[in-house]
Amino acid sequence: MPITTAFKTEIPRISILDEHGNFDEKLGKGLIPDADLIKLYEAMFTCRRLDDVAFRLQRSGRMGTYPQNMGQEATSLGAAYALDKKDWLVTCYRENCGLFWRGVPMEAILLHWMGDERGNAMPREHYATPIAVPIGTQMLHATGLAWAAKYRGEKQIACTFFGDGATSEGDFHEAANFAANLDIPVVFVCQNNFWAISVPGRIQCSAPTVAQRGIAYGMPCMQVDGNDIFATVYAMREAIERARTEGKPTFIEMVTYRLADHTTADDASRYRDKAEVDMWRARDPMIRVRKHMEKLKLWDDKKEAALLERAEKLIGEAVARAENIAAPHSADFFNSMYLELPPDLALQRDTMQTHSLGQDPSQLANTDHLNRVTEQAH
Amino acid sequence: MPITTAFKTEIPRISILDEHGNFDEKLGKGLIPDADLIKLYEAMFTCRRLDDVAFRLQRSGRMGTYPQNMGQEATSLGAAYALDKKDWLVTCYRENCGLFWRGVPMEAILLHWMGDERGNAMPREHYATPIAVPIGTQMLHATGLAWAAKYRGEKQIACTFFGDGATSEGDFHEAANFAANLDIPVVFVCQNNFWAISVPGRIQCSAPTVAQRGIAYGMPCMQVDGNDIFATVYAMREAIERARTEGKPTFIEMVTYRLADHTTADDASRYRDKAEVDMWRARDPMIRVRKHMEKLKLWDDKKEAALLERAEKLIGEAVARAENIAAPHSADFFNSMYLELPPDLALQRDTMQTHSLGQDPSQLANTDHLNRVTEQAH
Amino acid sequence: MANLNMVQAINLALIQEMEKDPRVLLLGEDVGANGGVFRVTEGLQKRFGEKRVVDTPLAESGIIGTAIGLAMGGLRPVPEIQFDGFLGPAYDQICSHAARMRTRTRGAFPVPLTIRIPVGGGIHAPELHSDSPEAIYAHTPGLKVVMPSSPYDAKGLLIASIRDPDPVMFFEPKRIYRAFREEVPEDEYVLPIGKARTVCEGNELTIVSWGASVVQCMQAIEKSGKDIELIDLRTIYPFDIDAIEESVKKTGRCVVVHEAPLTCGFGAEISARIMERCFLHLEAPVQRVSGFDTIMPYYKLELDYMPDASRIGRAIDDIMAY
Amino acid sequence: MANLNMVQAINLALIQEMEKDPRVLLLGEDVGANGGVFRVTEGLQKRFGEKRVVDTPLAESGIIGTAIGLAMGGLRPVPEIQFDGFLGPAYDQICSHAARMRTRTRGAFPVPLTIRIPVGGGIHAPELHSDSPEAIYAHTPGLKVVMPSSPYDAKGLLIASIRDPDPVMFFEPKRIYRAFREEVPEDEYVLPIGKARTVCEGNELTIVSWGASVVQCMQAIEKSGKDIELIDLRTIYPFDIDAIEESVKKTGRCVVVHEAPLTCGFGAEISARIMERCFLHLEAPVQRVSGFDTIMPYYKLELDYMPDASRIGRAIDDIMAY
Ligand SMILES: Cc1ncc(C[n+]2csc(CCOP(=O)(O)OP(=O)(O)O)c2C)c(N)n1
Ligand SMILES: Cc1ncc(C[n+]2csc(CCOP(=O)(O)OP(=O)(O)O)c2C)c(N)n1
Ligand SMILES: [Mg+2]
Ligand SMILES: [Mg+2]
Repeated sequence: MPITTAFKTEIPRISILDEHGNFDEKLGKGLIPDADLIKLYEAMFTCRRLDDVAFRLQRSGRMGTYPQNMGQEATSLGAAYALDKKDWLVTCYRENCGLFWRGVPMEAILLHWMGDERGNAMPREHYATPIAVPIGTQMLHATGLAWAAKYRGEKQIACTFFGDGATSEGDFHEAANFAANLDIPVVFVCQNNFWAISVPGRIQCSAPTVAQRGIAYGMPCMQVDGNDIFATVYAMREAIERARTEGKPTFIEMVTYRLADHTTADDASRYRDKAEVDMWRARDPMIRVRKHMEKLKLWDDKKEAALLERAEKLIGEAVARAENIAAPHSADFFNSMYLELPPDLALQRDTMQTHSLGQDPSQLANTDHLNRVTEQAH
Repeated sequence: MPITTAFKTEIPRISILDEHGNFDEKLGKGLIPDADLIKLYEAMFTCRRLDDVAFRLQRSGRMGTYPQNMGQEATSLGAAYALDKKDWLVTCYRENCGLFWRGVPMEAILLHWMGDERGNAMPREHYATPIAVPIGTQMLHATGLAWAAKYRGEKQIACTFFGDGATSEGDFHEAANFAANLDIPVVFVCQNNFWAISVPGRIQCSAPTVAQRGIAYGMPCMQVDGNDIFATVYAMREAIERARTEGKPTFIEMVTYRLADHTTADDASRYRDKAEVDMWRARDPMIRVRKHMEKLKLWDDKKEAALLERAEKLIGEAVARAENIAAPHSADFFNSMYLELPPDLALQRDTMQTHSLGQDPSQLANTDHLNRVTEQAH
Repeated sequence: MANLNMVQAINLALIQEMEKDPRVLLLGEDVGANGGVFRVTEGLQKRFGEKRVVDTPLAESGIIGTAIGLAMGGLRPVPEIQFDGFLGPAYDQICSHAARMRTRTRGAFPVPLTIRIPVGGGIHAPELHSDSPEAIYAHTPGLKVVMPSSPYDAKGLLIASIRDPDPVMFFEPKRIYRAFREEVPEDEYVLPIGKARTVCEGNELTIVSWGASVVQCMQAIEKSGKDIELIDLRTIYPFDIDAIEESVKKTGRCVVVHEAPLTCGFGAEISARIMERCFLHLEAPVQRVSGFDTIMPYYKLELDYMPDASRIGRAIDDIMAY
Repeated sequence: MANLNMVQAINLALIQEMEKDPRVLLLGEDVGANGGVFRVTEGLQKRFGEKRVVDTPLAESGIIGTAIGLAMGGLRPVPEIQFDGFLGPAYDQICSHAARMRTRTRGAFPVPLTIRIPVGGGIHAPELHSDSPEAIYAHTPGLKVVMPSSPYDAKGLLIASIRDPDPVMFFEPKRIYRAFREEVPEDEYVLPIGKARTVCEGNELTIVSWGASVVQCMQAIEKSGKDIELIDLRTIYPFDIDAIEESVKKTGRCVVVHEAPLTCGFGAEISARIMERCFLHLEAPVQRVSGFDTIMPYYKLELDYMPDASRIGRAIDDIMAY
């Protein structure tokens, strides 16, 4: 037998509640209790509002560039729902909904995009890392965080999110490879939204599925309808169980779509067809849940109207908190550099200058400089 | 059908002439004409001698650290034999045999390990890039070289070699991903020799095969007995054909073994079992070819003795050329920095100093400095 | 002559080099249909086709590594890295390979490569979109490092870079991409790499700067009312120490201004060289006005970080009073 | 007290910190059974187990990236990068993440990480095994950069680095790994990061150096017969400018010596600072004796590249004659 089979595999695709409202009872029954389903819908709805509001804040000059999450709510939400609250959630920037479920205050996200590091000062009790702007780098941190838990003998795992574009980065490969070979319990979730800014998915991965990226590491892989909250929860549960009991990673491709521009600085009409967007609008993860809940008599227009009110209030308050925070001080970006500031850096902070004349302590008797600086800064 | 199959694949394993002398006529017949087989054996034999001689040069202080190739000759040789002479051969440092077949003078390799860049001044007619010391970086260059050929509409392809350890580097991933998605004709060959210095293969890739790394990119993958020259040629032909006609990459895992220490600076007995090494000694790629040729009456002891003489002479001459090359001059490492040397760098070269006093042209009237430098250097 | 901003001038330079030399190709993230996130490559894919303007996977090391191969294969690739902060993943291919290939192969494999990167702060961008890493690459032997401060310079320096037989880091100060227009000749022209430009002449003080900071220096000079000579370095490596020397020997005083952090920024090299070459002519220690030795803060505070006319003005006052 | 070489001193420091603090773990290529290619971690896996001394995949970015996660998760990882030249692939994780995480999160996620790296030339190693990249990391805000020049210093500085709450680049000059032994206390001790050491006192000239070059400086001083003060920086960032200032104000002359290339090397920063702080005390321009602005050549020529006693001696003669 000179040509034998060295390796053989298959990847399953999970879909439970599809865009036409078909619900697979076998997999779906009991997966999400009704009360929870309502809460999940409410979370998606609230985050969609946040997205709108953030967009308008940017357009009116009250916030910098912002990446809309619209259409991708079910991915990170399914993960956050399935994870334990103490599992690390290591995200990119389209996972507002997962972070919201986790309890991260929404002003943290607003502050980040308002150009304020205080939005990243995540309280440790959320077990969430800040929004990651550089693509593909956070998966290694997730792997290290899960490794630290394993090292301590804790049952905590990590779940990390990234885009299809991110799977092209070498760091993605290294993170998956470390987790697989050193037995680190990480769930790798790729949000395949078919675009990386203007670059179409086939330039990131021309294989039939993104899910098969995980085969390279011998990881169990799944492809999931990422706009189906039931499917994302189902897949996550399987992966979490494996991570928790066997200490091993899983790779999940959640197929979804970015309904908005890449960010507020982008104009997607330059590079993608309206027809494609329209097709995906019909696959919106919220529509099908709402219909499903209506079918089950869990939801109606009145509830929706009440929810809208609650969401507006909640988002409004978050915006107010983000906008009313005290202005940062230039000393802030010095003081957080090291636990103990080197003297030279303290001098730069205190004088707000790098040129040496008048900066030297011996020449500091005249504090005119300092006063001038403080005035200018505020 | 809520759980469907998203993807399905198999990887073949190719073996034609196994370590017990079994020869698969169906695949092997006519694959390598007898006359060529003899030449291939002679190449392996000669390179094995080179390996021994290089080892002894290092031990006697006439050469720096050297990585022995012993046991891995059939991998790169099979590739070089199957490739067109104008296809780029982009290797790591255990491909002496492939480079030898390509016609690269062996003193180039010796010079490299003697700490002399002139060993890397590969004449372009060999379409070979220099020995690559940093792990995992050269596959991107191979991809670029093949891309350049494609850009020009030439039929030239590239074949790149790297170890199992190298597949852990992000650059490996990026190279394979570029080639797959941009349709660049590269044959990626991993020499899986089960070790990366002291680190065992399972820490680089815990998947059942290294071959499946290629599935991540949707590439056709093969696993090959890398100690079987017939199998390596067979697999290469298939990959080359695909590259040449479809412009697409292939991933080949050649399973082999490093019979020697990692380099002359290494002591493999610290981390691996003698039993493992002994098992692989019996799988030596040369033994089976010799036995096969003897069976076919193509080879005998007399021919082997004559070959030994020829090989010793050839290697001896290469060593002599490498050792008798004129000593390099410090000006060399300046002159090759840029096509045109910036004045400041020329000044550093001419004065062999970086401190400014006496270096300034205006102070150069007294050339004592220069004389002193030239004396010291030689 | 056309009245162009820097984005347009670079776009024009790319068009002209691509028309002239079929070996020139562009690659990078979003450089194709999207024309780059700053629209620098706008219209080029339509004009030259997908073969010559290539959207790549999102992988900076891959972009530079394959570009090295393209260059070794005889082409003239012009890769774009989308933002300064994303040079990081490409650092190894730039510094260990592009910069070393010629020396490594004793000239057998030169790497004529021009890496275009928008750099610097001041546009309210997110994290890692506002860095000034020129000193890192100036410290790396084997590279040339260029940074224009005007549309005219950008065109002439970019053409020179693309034609250069060695790898060039071409830093584009994004803050002044569209800040002003100036007359840019329609014909191709080349500004020599390694030559500084005297922006204005003066006798009391020399200011040396590059990139977007040149604009801040001009503001500071205007406000100061002093007789100041401003040298725009144009290329960071090789740098025009002769021009600086000549000026400082005349003025006896020098301030260097850059956005990058102080410690081991390129201002340190200039300061050291001035001492070495003009020691007996100096009337005051060379002063550096630069970014602080901190991470560039998120945008709420970015203007506190970057040298501005008032901070430069203080240094001018202090050094003149010395 | 034991008479140890630098490899042994580092090994001892690692043992003591691992015994004292269960949060300390080692990771890297070949650090386990093999004890590292320089045997610095010899015996540690046997002693502390595979959990605390971990052989990783061959991926430098992966090593540092996961180590960042380990540190964010409350541990004290001590990753090893096998050689200076292989820092390249880890550059982004070091400079864009390890260095920035504390600032990025306003203190919520500090990264107490000590990266050990053998650096420098002189051991006849292959390409990319002989570089001196300290200036790159000194220019990167958020890191500390340490380089010992003796077994005693290595132990005390490594312990300080591991206990430091911020990321430290711990450069080990491989040329003097086994070059000499000295008395090293068996008990743990800490040498403060940021403080230089006066190797010998003198009144005519100050030499500032660090790492293996300190040894070359001592040879040059001996040969010169002059009254020279030698300052070993010990830490490149933060650096002990006060010690340098005090010395140069006394001697009026200074030579800085390092192996890294001249342009924008850390010598430039020291030279610039000395001018800024000691302008009126200087009797000659600060001189730099360093590697050239070329790629470190393959080993046949490496000794031509590195500053040696004779090259330092020439600078001493020249500056004394000024
Ligand atoms: C290392 C790096 N390179 C480039 C960028 C610029 N950039 C920001 S988002 C983006 C596309 C990301 O695509 P994907 O990973 O698919 O995520 P998506 O935006 O689709 O959610 C790019 C190229 C970056 N932020 N980081
Ligand atoms: C980027 C990089 N990291 C580390 C090293 C040190 N190193 C040299 S060879 C080697 C192991 C390589 O293993 P593998 O790729 O399997 O090739 P093999 O030596 O087995 O042929 C290592 C870690 C290096 N040369 N380059
Ligand atoms: Mg995407
Ligand atoms: Mg190997």
